[in-house]
This record gives sequence, C-alpha cells and structure tokens, in this order.
Amino acid sequence: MATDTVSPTLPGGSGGSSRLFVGQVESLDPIMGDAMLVSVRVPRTVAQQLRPGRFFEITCRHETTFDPLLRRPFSVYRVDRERGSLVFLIRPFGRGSGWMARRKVGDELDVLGPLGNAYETSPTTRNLVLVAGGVGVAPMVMMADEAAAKGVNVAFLMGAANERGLLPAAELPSSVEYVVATDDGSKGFHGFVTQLARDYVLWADQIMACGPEPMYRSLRDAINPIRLNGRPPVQVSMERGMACGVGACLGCVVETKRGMRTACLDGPVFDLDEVLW
Amino acid sequence: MATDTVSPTLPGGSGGSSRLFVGQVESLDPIMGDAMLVSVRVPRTVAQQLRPGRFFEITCRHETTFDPLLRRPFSVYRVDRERGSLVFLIRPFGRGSGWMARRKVGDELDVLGPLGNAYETSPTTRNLVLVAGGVGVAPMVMMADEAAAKGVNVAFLMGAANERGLLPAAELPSSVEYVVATDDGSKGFHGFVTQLARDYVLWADQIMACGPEPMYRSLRDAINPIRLNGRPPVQVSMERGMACGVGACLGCVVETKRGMRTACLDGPVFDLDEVLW
Amino acid sequence: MSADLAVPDLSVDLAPNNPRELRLANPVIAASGCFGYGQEYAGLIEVSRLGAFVSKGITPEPRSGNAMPRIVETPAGMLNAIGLQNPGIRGFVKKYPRLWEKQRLTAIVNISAETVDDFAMMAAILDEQPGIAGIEVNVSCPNINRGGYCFGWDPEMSADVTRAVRAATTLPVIVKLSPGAEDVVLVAQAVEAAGADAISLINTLVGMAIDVRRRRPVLGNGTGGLSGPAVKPVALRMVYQVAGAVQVPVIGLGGILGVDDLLEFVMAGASAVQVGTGIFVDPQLPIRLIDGLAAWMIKEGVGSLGEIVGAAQPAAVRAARGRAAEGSG
Amino acid sequence: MSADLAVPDLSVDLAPNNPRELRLANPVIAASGCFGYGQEYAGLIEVSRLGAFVSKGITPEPRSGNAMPRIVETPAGMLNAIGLQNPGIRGFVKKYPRLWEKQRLTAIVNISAETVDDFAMMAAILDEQPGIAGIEVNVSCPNINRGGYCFGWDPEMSADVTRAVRAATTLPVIVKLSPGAEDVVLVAQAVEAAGADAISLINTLVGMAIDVRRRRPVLGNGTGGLSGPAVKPVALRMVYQVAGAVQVPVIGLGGILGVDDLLEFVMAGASAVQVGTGIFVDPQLPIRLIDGLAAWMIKEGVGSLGEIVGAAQPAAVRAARGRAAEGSG
Ligand SMILES: Cc1cc2nc3c(=O)[nH]c(=O)nc-3n(C[C@H](O)[C@H](O)[C@H](O)COP(=O)(O)OP(=O)(O)OC[C@H]3O[C@@H](n4cnc5c(N)ncnc54)[C@H](O)[C@@H]3O)c2cc1C
Ligand SMILES: Cc1cc2nc3c(=O)[nH]c(=O)nc-3n(C[C@H](O)[C@H](O)[C@H](O)COP(=O)(O)OP(=O)(O)OC[C@H]3O[C@@H](n4cnc5c(N)ncnc54)[C@H](O)[C@@H]3O)c2cc1C
Ligand SMILES: Cc1cc2nc3c(=O)[nH]c(=O)nc-3n(C[C@H](O)[C@H](O)[C@H](O)COP(=O)(O)O)c2cc1C
Ligand SMILES: Cc1cc2nc3c(=O)[nH]c(=O)nc-3n(C[C@H](O)[C@H](O)[C@H](O)COP(=O)(O)O)c2cc1C
Ligand code: FES
Ligand code: FES
Repeated sequence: MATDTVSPTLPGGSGGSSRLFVGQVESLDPIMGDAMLVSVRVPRTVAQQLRPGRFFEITCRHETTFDPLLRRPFSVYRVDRERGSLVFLIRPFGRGSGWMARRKVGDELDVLGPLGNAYETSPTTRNLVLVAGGVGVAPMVMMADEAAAKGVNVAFLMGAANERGLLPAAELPSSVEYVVATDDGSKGFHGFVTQLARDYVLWADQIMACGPEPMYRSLRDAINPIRLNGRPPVQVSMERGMACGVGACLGCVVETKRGMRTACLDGPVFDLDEVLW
Repeated sequence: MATDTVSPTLPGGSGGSSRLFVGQVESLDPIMGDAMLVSVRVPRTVAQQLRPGRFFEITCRHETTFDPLLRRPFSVYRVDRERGSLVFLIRPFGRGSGWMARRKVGDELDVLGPLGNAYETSPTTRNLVLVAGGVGVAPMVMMADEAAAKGVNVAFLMGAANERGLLPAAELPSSVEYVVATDDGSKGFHGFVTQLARDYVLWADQIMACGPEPMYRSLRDAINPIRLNGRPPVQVSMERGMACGVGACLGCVVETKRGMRTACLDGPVFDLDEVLW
Repeated sequence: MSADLAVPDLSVDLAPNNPRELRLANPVIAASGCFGYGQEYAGLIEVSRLGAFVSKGITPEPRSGNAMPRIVETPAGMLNAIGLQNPGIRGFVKKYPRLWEKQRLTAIVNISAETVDDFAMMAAILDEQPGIAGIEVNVSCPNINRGGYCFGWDPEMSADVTRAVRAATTLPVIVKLSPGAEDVVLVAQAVEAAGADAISLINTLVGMAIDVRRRRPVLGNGTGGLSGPAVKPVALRMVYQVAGAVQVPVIGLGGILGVDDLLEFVMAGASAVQVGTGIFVDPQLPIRLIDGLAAWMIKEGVGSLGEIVGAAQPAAVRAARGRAAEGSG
Repeated sequence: MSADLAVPDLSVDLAPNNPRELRLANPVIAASGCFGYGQEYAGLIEVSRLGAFVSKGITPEPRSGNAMPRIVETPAGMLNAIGLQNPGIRGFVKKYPRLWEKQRLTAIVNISAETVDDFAMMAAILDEQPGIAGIEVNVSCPNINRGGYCFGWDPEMSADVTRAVRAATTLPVIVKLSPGAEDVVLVAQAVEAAGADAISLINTLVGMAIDVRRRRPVLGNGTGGLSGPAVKPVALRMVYQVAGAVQVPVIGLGGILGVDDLLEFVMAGASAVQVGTGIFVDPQLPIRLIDGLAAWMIKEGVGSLGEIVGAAQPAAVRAARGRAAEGSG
C-alpha cells in the first residue's frame, strides 16, 4: 500500500483541464431555507467541458485581507454551457460560505478549477438513483439534468432536517422521480433518506450519492444487505478540508483499499466499496 | 523625565467621554482627487460634545476576518450636532483607509471614540491661522467652521501636491480667507504651504496645523525666526501608528520636553515648541 | 444569558497552594501591557467585572522605552517593541497600589528585571503594598536589548528567579513563560518545583517587519514581540503541553478574540485566560468573554469551569488536571 | 515589465562553495510539501519558469502519513500534520529523477530521517541519480511523533546530520532549519561549519487547534506545523539573525504571499526565497513574484539581486553579505 501513496495524475484529475480565472457574480437567489444559489459567469470553455461532481476552489475574502486564507471548494449545482455560467449552491454556515452568500451582483471571484474527478455514468445505465443529503444536493442536481437529457430514468432521493431544507421539486427535470425524507417528518418519509434507497436497489443500474459522511455509512448499511456482489455500483463524493486542491499537499486524503487517495485529485468521487470507513 | 512617562488621564483625554458604538454610513462623496468624504450617523451625544482634533478608532474589516487586525484612527472633517452625524475625510492609501473608502450607504461601522485631546482656541484669539497638508485638512476644516461661527478671523492655508489634491473653496465658510500652495505650482503659490505661513505670523493670535511630520518641521523653520518668545503659540496634531487609542499600550508616544507622551491620550494635539524633533 | 437559568460558577483560585489565595470571580484577566494600570479603559468598560488585570511590566528603575515606531501590524497580529516604558518600582508604588485598593480592583503586578536580586527586590517592595492580589514574573523580555539571552529560555535561570521571588513575598506568584524556550515544559516544571503558585503563557514571539521602501526594520528597536490571533496555534500547543505536565493552575493566553478561543485554551488545560491584543481590537472583549462563557456553560449544562479544564487532554492528564481545577473552584 | 528596459539579472548560485553549483535563473523556489513532485501544478503554471522547486519530504521507508484531519485553517495561516506521506527513497527514485531530467526542471529533493545514517543513506542514493540539482536536509519534523526531540533544535545533532550528508554526496546541500531551536543562529553556524552549501529557514512552528464542539484536538495528529502569513514576522526575524551570522547563502521562507514579502526577506539577508502555503492560495504566486521582482528592480534601478540582499542589515553585515551575494551572481 505505502508505495501506492503517491497520487498519480488521473484523467479527469486537475492535471490538464483546470485553470485559474475570474468569475463574475450574475445573480443570487435564496433556496432551501438559509442556502443561496450563486450564479457565476465563467469562460465558456470551463462550462463546456464540466462534468457533475467536479468542483472549484474559490478565494472567499477580499484581496486586501489574508484571513480566511485558504480557498473553499464548491461543487456545481447547474451549468449553462452556452452562456458560460455556473450555479453554486452555498450553505452559509461558516466564514467562507458566509462570504460567498454575501456577494453582490457584479462582484468578481478568484476561481480555480474545475478540480477532481466526476461521477461516471456507464453507457449501459438505464435506471439511475441519486441520493442527496442537505447541501450535498448540488452535484446530484447537475447529474439529474445530464442523465434526464440522455433519457436515463432517474430516481432522485433527497433528505433534509425539515421541509425548509428540501430542494423544490421545480428545480428538477419533470421526468425525474423525486422522493423526499425529513428527519422531523415535516414532509415526505419520516426518517433518513438512506432508508428510502432500499426500495430502489434492485431497480437501479447505478447509485450516486452526495452528502455528509455519516449518510454514506448509513446508506451502506441500508443497501448492502440487498446488493449482490457489488451490484449496483455506488459512487459517493467525499468531503475533506482542502488546501491546494490539486494533489500537492496530501491534506485531503481518503483511505481506500488501494491506499491513501486524495479527495481533490483522485476524488472527490469514490466507489463506496473502495473506501475504508 | 522618566517618572514622567506614565500617561496621566487628562481632561479631554479618552478617559471620560469616549465610548464604543455602531455608526451607520449615510453617504460617500469623492473629494480632493482620490479621497472620499464618508458621512456616518452616530449617537447625538457623541456629535454634541465633539471638538476639533479629537479622533475615532474604526474597525476596518468585516467581523469574520482578523486581518487587518487593528482599528484605524480617523479625525473628523465636519460634524452635524443636531442630526448626530460625522464626516470623515479618507485618503485610501492602504488597507484600512481603502476599506473605509469602499463602504456603501447603510453599512455599519464599529467605532471607538471620541479619543484624544482637541485643538484649543484661547478666548482672546481674534485672528486664527490654520495650516493644512493633504488629508490633514480634516480637523482644520472642522476648526474653521467652529471659529468662523464664533466670529474669529480665520486664514486657512492649504498645501497639496497638485491642484487635484486641494480642498474646494466651497467647503469652507465664506468668511474664511483661503490661500493655497501646490508642490507643482498647478494652483496658487508654487512651493510649500509653510512658506505662506510666514506672512501671517505677526497677524495671528494662534496657529494650528495638521499634516505630515515633515510639514511641521518646515513650518517651525519657516516661522520661528519671526515668532517672538513663542508667540503666536502653534498647535500641531501628531500622527502615530496606534493600537489601543486610550493610552494603555504606549505604542504611540511622542517625545516631548516633559517626557514621553501618548499621541492617543495626551495628544494628538501638541504645542509645536513642546515636541522634541 | 437568560435570567431564569442558574448562573454557573465561574470563580477560580489560581493559587490553591497559597494561603493568601488568588481567587477570581471569573477566569478572564487583562494581560500585561495591554491594559495599562487599570485606569485607561475605565471609561469604556466596567473594570471591576474582570476576573483580574495585570499591570504593565514594572522594572527596578524608571524606563522611557524604545524609539518609535513601537508597533506595527502584521497578518492577523501585531509586533510591539514598547521597551517596558514604566515609572520604575518606586514611582509605581507611590501611585497605584492605594488607588487600586480604593477602586476594589483585583490587580496583579507584572515585574521584569535583569538580575535575580532585582526581581527579589521588587517582590519584597510589593509584598508590603495594599491593593495587590498577586505578582506575575515576566522571565521573558524579548524586546529588551540587554545581551539578549533570556531568563525564560533556561529552566535553571527561570527557577532561580522564581525561588528568589517566592522567598521575598507571600503573595501569590505567577511565572509567565517565554515561547522562545526550546522546551517550555522543562521550564514550567522547573518553576513549579521552585514554588510558582501558577504559570501563565505565552508571552510574545520575537518577530520582525522590514520597511521595503526605506530598506530597514520598521520598528525602532529592530525586532518586536508578536501577538494576536496569528500566534494562537502556538500558544494553544504550549498551554496543552504545559498543562499536561504540571499540577499548578495554568493561565493561557495568545490571540484570544472570542469565546471559542477562550474555550480552546480552557479545554487545552488552562484554568484561566488572559486577553491582550484582543482588548485593543475590542475593548468590550473581556466582558463579552465572561458573559459568553457563562452562556455557553448554561447551554452545555456545565456547572463549573473545572468540568471542562483540560477536556481536550488525554484521559489520564484530564483526571489529574480536573482535580487541580476543582481544587481551585 | 516594459519591454524597452533591460531585464535585470535575477540569477543566483546558492552553492558558491560547491563546484557543482546550484545556479537558479531566479530566486523563487517552491517549498517542500507544497508543490508535490513538480507535476501537480503543471497544468496551472509553467513549472520550468521557477528558479527551482523542492520535493515533498522523502523518508528512508514509505510512509502513509497521519490520520485525518491533516490540515486546519488558523488566523492568516494554516496548521498541517501530513505526516510525511511519501513512497520512500526507493519508490521515489524509481519514478521522479528521470522524469525531472526529461522535463528539464531544477529539482531539489527534501529528505527527512530519524537517524544520521539514514540521512547519509538517502544522500548516497540521490548522489547517483539524474535530474537532481540539490538536496534539502529537513532536520526538523515537528509533526512526526518519534520521541519528539528534534535534530534541528540542537547545533551538534544538526551538524552531525550535515556532515554525514556532506560526506555522502557532492550534490549541493541545503540545510533547512527549525524555528523551534532555542537559538537558531547557533544551529546555522554549526551546519555552515559542517559543510552546508546553503541554509533555508524557516520550517513550520509547532501549533495546535482544538475542536470546541468535540472537545478534542482538531488534527488527527494532535499538533501540526503552522505556516502562512501568520508566521512571517518570526521567519523574517530568524532570517535576519542567521544572515547576519553566516557567509553561505540563506534561503528565506515563511508566509510569503507577495512581492513586498519577498523583498522583506531579501533585504533581511536572503539570497533566495521559497513559497509554500502561498501557492495553495494563489498557484500563480511564484510567477507573480518573479515578474514582480524584475519589475521592482527596473523601477528602483537595481541591476542585480546581490545589490539588495541584506539591505536592511547593519552596514558591517551588509558589506559581508553583499560580497557573498555578488559572489553568487
Ligand atoms: C468537494 C467539495 C465540494 C463542496 N461543495 C459544496 C457546495 O456545493 N456548497 C457548500 O455550501 N459547501 C460545499 N463544500 C463545503 C465547503 O467547501 C466549505 O467547507 C464549507 O462551506 C465550510 O467552509 P466555511 O469557510 O464556510 O466554514 P469555516 O468557517 O471554514 O468552518 C466552519 C467550521 O467547520 C469546520 N470546517 C469547515 N469546512 C470543513 C471541512 N471541509 N472539513 C472539516 N471541517 C471543516 C471548520 O474547521 C470550522 O470549525 C464542499 C466541500 C468539498 C470538499
Ligand atoms: C490622530 C490621527 C488622525 C488621522 N486622521 C486621518 C484622516 O482624517 N483621514 C485619513 O485618511 N487618515 C487619517 N489618519 C491615518 C489613518 O489612521 C491610517 O493610518 C491611514 O489611513 C493608513 O492606514 P491604512 O490601513 O489605510 O494603511 P495600511 O495598509 O495600514 O498601511 C499602509 C502603509 O503605511 C504604513 N502606515 C499606515 N499607517 C501608519 C501610521 N499611522 N504610522 C506609520 N505607518 C503607517 C503601514 O505600515 C504600511 O506600510 C489619522 C491618523 C491619526 C493617528
Ligand atoms: C503592546 C504590548 C505590550 C506588552 N507588554 C508586556 C509587558 O510589559 N509584560 C509582559 O509580560 N507582557 C507584555 N506583553 C505581552 C502580552 O501580555 C501577552 O503575553 C501577549 O501579547 C500575547 O497575548 P495576546 O495575543 O492576547 O496579546 C505585551 C503585549 C503587547 C501587545
Ligand atoms: C502541507 C504542508 C506540507 C509540508 N511538508 C514539508 C515537508 O515534507 N518537508 C519540509 O521540510 N517542509 C514541509 N513543509 C514546510 C514548508 O516547506 C515551509 O517550510 C513552511 O510551510 C513555511 O513556509 P510557507 O509559510 O510559505 O508555507 C510543509 C508545509 C505545508 C503547509
Ligand atoms: S487539497 Fe488535496 S492534496 Fe492538497
Ligand atoms: S495607541 Fe496610544 S497608547 Fe495605545
């Protein structure tokens, strides 16, 4: 394992396609309670090659201050490949995300990306299950748009603390089956979204999830009894505190069966069965 | 001298009247080239007792960042005692002043003050000469307003690098005699404002100045040959980097004939003849 | 905090081994050099609400301090090279002890000297004074240019000073450690053995800033002491190490600007904290910390501070510190 | 910079006493642990424009590093406890030396070990490799939990390592000092006497952060290394002290995020600088520094870097450093 610990530059990794650029905020719209949709104008080439699950590291401070120092990683909620714009879903729970949510139309952002790998849909996949927890919904929405456009059948399972935290159904393509769960039962299934996932395991060709790490563990526990030798495969996006975002600092590693892997370069998307929990 | 080095709490010092409060930006107007007039709504009690030369320490960063850490001292350009508002003249040459100049109407400011002592006009003064260098014009304008209202004859001498840097005459009461000098001769006297001061020494009952330290030295050299045993008296405001603003840290001292004095509490206004240059 | 809830016990005795005690109503102390002589901030905050305050560093003889500039801002911090400007021990005692007694303030006197005898001499003078709750011995004067070698870097030298001060007074003695020591734990253990009632850390880190335009150091003194949020991670680490290695109460400081910072130091093992630079940034900070700590304890159901002192320490250490802290209220 | 003006000479030889030389086109070097193996940032900046880069720290055996979290942000800085995750010297030489030779990069290998013999062993292996311009000896591994006592804190131990590495290779040897040493000048003079071609400083300061919610240290390793703008004042002071006390070139680092920071280090006495954390913040930083330095030199009429190396030092030191710097281009 140990000699395995140097991150190779993977295709889809930040090696080739990522870049530094200035994005311009074009709109801010409240959503899901205290969250904010921040739409950013970016070079068209960036938008065109973008795939769901990849993320951007954004400097979340004015240039004249050094605090907070590090960029913050944000994945993409929606992309407009023609106009060249990205929509980020920001939950303002800390300094960087709070700063993002306070932007005004016209503000410029110092952006690095796209970074990391992406969720991969296999060509043979007909039925796709997406599992989203809280703000983790962002890349799932982008994936739902892409899959629905390809005619893939999508079941979108979303969990939140309460009704306010849920994604409005109107945000998803009409063809998508949208099922929700809330911890307090204020809407949909009363309990964890991972319980809902059970009913879709046999139907699904692939499962993709994005949310906090505890959600992945509970998903694993909920569906593994039903899965047959690793089918359907499950892809999850791992959240880690990040510094460089390009595989240089080894600060964001995920321990996998094939050794230490970086969430920023080898990930953030990993095979559920590969990760050592 | 040494036992003299503990700052006594002077009348007019920050001991009694100063306080912490939230001010609200009510307008921003460009002036003197790259400078900005920032009008701030403050508690009326603060405005009412305010005297020219005293200053406020303002936190020049968003509350979620620690950099730049320290407050910045700004003296007052104009006061509206009825409405309770202060106008600051900001030259955006660094991080704090730049931040101030970027404020928007409605923004709140974390303000400490008023701090320090004030320029003192003696009851017998009929003719007052004010000498202003660059952004140091701020407290001189407030003093001109006050003196003119009291019927004192005011000669206002202002120096700047060039015409753009000069205070528009309309900013001063009509009764004030306004004379200007520019380093490049683009307006008024071609040279240092301190040269102009010479012609007013014998007329003046008091001289007050605010500007960079070199200006004070050149003022001294220009007028001392004409002054007779310290008449007329000259008051100058000393600029020092400051931390506490209340005489606690001893970081802002000025060496005087009576020992080390703090610019924030014993000053910023000192008798020209008291300061050891 | 809401009135209907019981107010938690914030009090702490920082000298449990000393019959004279150093009992504070709460664990928030204004740090030396940042709160003058307890008078300067009187118009802005209720000084009597502080657990205590520490005076500016007093020296055997009067000092007029270093050349200007004496302070310069750095990223999330500041450098100072005041040079211990103070009226000297004799000028000091003429003015403040009686004043403090009248004002009923809990005042700790910070002393600084260049010989063991001078430390002892000052301690003896203070021993007879009213209005003084304790002495903080500053064994590190990083920005005083005398030989430069620092008492606080050496366990033996630090212990010598502590022993001499201990012998000269029955007042509670806090020894304030220097972060410049190679192994601050050895110094802490040495001063504890030499009779320190409590240990405070950290003093400033020696730093520098250069004026690129003038091509020379910014500070008149060349180097200065670094303080503020920038140093907090270093201070926390040292407090964590020292609290895990001594039994006397530890007073943590370095970059505290909010309740979470205070809690970090307490969980690292500090029985009390000091705030310095933070007061310049927000004169109300000490009050915010006292009220914020009480509110947090109520929210978390923590009845007395001792319960969380050293909470982030390994279990073994925690047990020991826990006792020490409880012993100190 | 405007094309019509002569481009100033940014080149520097960091091993003037070594026939193999360590000549860089410019004084901007990417710091160890912050630039991987010279590949990770290839898509973002022209790596070949850097004066040089230093590899992640290599150890005798492969290491999988510390438990997560490995990094946490602090005021104007960050703490890291990566734990020297690396493929080990043998895994390393299989992959990178030939790659670097092919890519024509000026690469310096950072080595780290727990015994003098292991340092020598790695130096001997690297001596035979292509594509390696020099070795940086990391005598300070603050976040590796082996006994904790650090080579870099002790002049003799640091000298022993230097001597052993010097004997094992003719490659230029840079010794990277630890800021944890009680007196970094003594360590610098010891490693200079032991044959170091150059000295780099500072490595990270040992720090800590505590998760108040979980009531335990944030980092998996407990403590970590502090870097970024927060440490710049301490780094500058140490560079100033060391540059005033040795003749070999000094490489300054610690919190550089802009051209003014670079100039501060150069004026303090550094013949070159490294940037670490700053690259995370702005991957373009090394290029900005190179172009910005050239532009500043043209504006100020400075023809070669040597003219301003140590400009903020006392005149006597300046003269000496000046010669050393000129000697090194
Ligand atoms: C690949 C990836 C994609 C992401 N996508 C999104 C997104 O689409 N929308 C969104 O709102 N957020 C997203 N995040 C999270 C985001 O990057 C920030 O971490 C989050 O917003 C908190 O940062 P902050 O500055 O607001 O909080 P801070 O003020 O930095 O931190 C608040 C508290 O949380 C802790 N903390 C913060 N971030 C982390 C972390 N990553 N790991 C461990 N502890 C942490 C801090 O230590 C602190 O105690 C993503 C993260 C990753 C890795
Ligand atoms: C009593 C008093 C009244 C003042 N009134 C005004 C006013 O009315 N309008 C106004 O625009 N400014 C005023 N100033 C100056 C103001 O407080 C700031 O110092 C100035 O705006 C620069 O701060 P900054 O944050 O913008 O620059 P910074 O980014 O902090 O500094 C830029 C550069 O200048 C240096 N520097 C900044 N301030 C000082 C200082 N005070 N002493 C030494 N070096 C320094 C810094 O070290 C840095 O190198 C006053 C200062 C004092 C003491
Ligand atoms: C302006 C200033 C003056 C100081 N003077 C003293 C002093 O006289 N004696 C002392 O022991 N510490 C002195 N200190 C150090 C502080 O007491 C404290 O140890 C240090 O600043 C770290 O705490 P902080 O980050 O909260 O400021 C001084 C600090 C500052 C900023
Ligand atoms: C994530 C990270 C990893 C590091 N790894 C190493 C290392 O392996 N070897 C080493 O000598 N220094 C290492 N360092 C220290 C840096 O090389 C540098 O000395 C320090 O970060 C100060 O410079 P900076 O403030 O520019 O980052 C590392 C620093 C960081 C932030
Ligand atoms: S953030 Fe992933 S390796 Fe640096
Ligand atoms: S700023 Fe004047 S004494 Fe602190």
